[in-house]
Amino acid sequence: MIKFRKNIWEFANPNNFLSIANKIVPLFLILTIITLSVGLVWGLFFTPEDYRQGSSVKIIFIHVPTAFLAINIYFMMFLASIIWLIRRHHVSLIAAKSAALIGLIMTLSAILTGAIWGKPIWGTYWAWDPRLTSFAILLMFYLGYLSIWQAMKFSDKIGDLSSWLCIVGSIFALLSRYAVFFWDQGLHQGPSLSLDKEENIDNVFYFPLIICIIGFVLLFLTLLLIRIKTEIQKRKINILLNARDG
Amino acid sequence: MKLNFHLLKYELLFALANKGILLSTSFFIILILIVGIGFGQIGESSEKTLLAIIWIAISLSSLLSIKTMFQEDFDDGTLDLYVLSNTSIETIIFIKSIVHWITTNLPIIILIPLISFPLGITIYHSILICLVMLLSTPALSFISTIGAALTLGEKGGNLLISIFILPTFLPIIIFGMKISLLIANSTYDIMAHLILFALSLICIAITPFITSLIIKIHYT
Amino acid sequence: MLDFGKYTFEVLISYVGTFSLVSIVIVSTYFDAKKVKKDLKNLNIDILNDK
Amino acid sequence: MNLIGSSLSCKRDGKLIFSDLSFKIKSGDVCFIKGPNGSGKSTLLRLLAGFIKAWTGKISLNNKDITNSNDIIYNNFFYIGHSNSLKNYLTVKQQIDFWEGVSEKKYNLEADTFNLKKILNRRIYECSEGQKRRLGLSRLSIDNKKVLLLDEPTTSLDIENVSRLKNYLKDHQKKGGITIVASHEDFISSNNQNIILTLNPPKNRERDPFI
Repeated sequence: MIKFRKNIWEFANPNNFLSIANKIVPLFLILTIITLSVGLVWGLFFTPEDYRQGSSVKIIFIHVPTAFLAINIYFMMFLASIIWLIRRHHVSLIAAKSAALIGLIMTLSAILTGAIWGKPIWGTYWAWDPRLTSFAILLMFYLGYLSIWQAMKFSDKIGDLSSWLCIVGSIFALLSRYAVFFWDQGLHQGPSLSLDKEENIDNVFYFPLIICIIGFVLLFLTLLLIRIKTEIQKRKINILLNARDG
Repeated sequence: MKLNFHLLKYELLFALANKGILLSTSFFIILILIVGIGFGQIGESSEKTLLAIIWIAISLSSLLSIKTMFQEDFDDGTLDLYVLSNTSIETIIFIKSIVHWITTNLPIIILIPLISFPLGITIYHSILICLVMLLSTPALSFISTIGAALTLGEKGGNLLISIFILPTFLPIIIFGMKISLLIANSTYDIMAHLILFALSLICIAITPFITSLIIKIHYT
Repeated sequence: MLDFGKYTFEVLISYVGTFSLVSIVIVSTYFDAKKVKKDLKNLNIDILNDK
Repeated sequence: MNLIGSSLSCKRDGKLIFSDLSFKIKSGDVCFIKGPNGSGKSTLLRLLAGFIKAWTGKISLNNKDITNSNDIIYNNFFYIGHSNSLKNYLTVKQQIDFWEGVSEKKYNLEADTFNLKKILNRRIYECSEGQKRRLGLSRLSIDNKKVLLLDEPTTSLDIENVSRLKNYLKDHQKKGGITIVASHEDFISSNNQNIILTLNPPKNRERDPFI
């Protein structure tokens, strides 16, 4: 049983985090497999064709979740960096570090599926449309954040530097996005999901899409938990080695 | 104030001693020529491409001597002296960025009418483009100080600085290119001008504080 | 069975592409975790032996 | 004037370097910091100079906490580290002029404590290491602060110049200043007013959150 904890910051202790993560990773894994397979199978085989886009609309069930994650993982890294800078919780820094690679892959898949989808509908794989450009920008900032971890050895100082890089990157990614949108609204349709029900896509696509998004988020969380666990154990090994060798 | 002018004078002297002006202008000219010749071979040299090249070249050359900005002072201990002196680090960063702009971007901007005139942009329009650049490129120098601070004490940080900093130039490059293109076509968009200058001023106002926070990390 | 009309190829290639991209992370995560677990175990045994 | 540190400890890159360090230094004292390499001698000096913050404990000068007041540090403390803060392409004269501007004071060329008159027009890259150290130390007599923090001041100085430094420090002592030196050698002959601070690695290591 997971005991009820009074304070969310207790998760910030690496050992508390490890013990909880060990318990919930299998649960998350099972949930991920169930939701992803249900969502994707529903989306692939049990949805009708769109009257304009034909069967190519089935790409939405991976394009939207990956794009959603690509943006939100960067936002999560931004929050985690701020928490590390203010409250110095190691798990927060490690979470930001481990999320970056997953975010990069999600951005790449969103761009890939978008390009494949764009060819039959717009007649081109890539156009310098504002939304597409924003994703290219996001990709650059992911690469910048990953390269600081690649180039330098893990230490608290590099943690600070990378957190600042992430914060500065978020600000400029947002600014670039608005700069790109200033001139035109582009080919890409508006957001597929919003809280305002009027604008949403049809219900037939809506429910499997929601399940797919939940599935991808669960996939992200599972991977993130495992990566954080690995990273904490790496730190442990380093400390033990240092202690043994003096 | 006297202290700030003293620092400005000596920072200029340091920058001149490092031959920054010569390097950045030659880099700029070579880049323009290489890309120009390349475009000439495939038969595509319009004013559009020229403007794009100019903006890209100016942003690349403002990263050229950025690595030495704090690294040299950090290695020889002058930065310690600044930290203990009667000014704030923010002021020092401000002065350094201004000096960096004067030594790398200003000479290039003065060169631009000479380059763009023979390639089909009227002298009036190229002077207008120069004015836009004068007002917006200081932000590039200011932003690149963040990269210099991030890679302080890191060997081979030049490549890292380009990776971190070039994407952050995007808002200014996007607006700058579009505005220059509009000017070359004799149309003006006052709103875009205002946003570009606002962006530039915001960067100038905020980056010294961010950079000083990052530099302080290296002191813990 | 895997026939989605006009756009079968696009749909399949985007699914396969995404899965191969995602599997890069999954595989790297899995092997990283496995290696670190083994290292930690060995190290703990070493330290016990030293004592 | 007195400089008091109470139960100071300091962290570098997440590791505790020294802990529970307390000292009390009065006017006219010379304090030597001793300890093996990596025991935090330079860190302690940089802590006193206000570059870094103490993990625990506090430092006070004349019973005023200096931790967050740059004014007190700026008006009273002088710091020179391993490096001499020199720019290779300047002449000695320009370098002195630069420092005079930064600290808003003048170097007394008449007294010329560090014998720089002869090399004023030399470029710094032409100077020998000893001359560079002398030039670096000349900041001492530009700044004229009360508390001197010297990190290995005698590196690459010859006997004659070490004695010059000694004389300067003795004068400083007579005027009632405080000197804190991190050095391997006792170059000031021991007398009653010397304090020796020994830095020891912390005994009970702090529990790492990862273990």
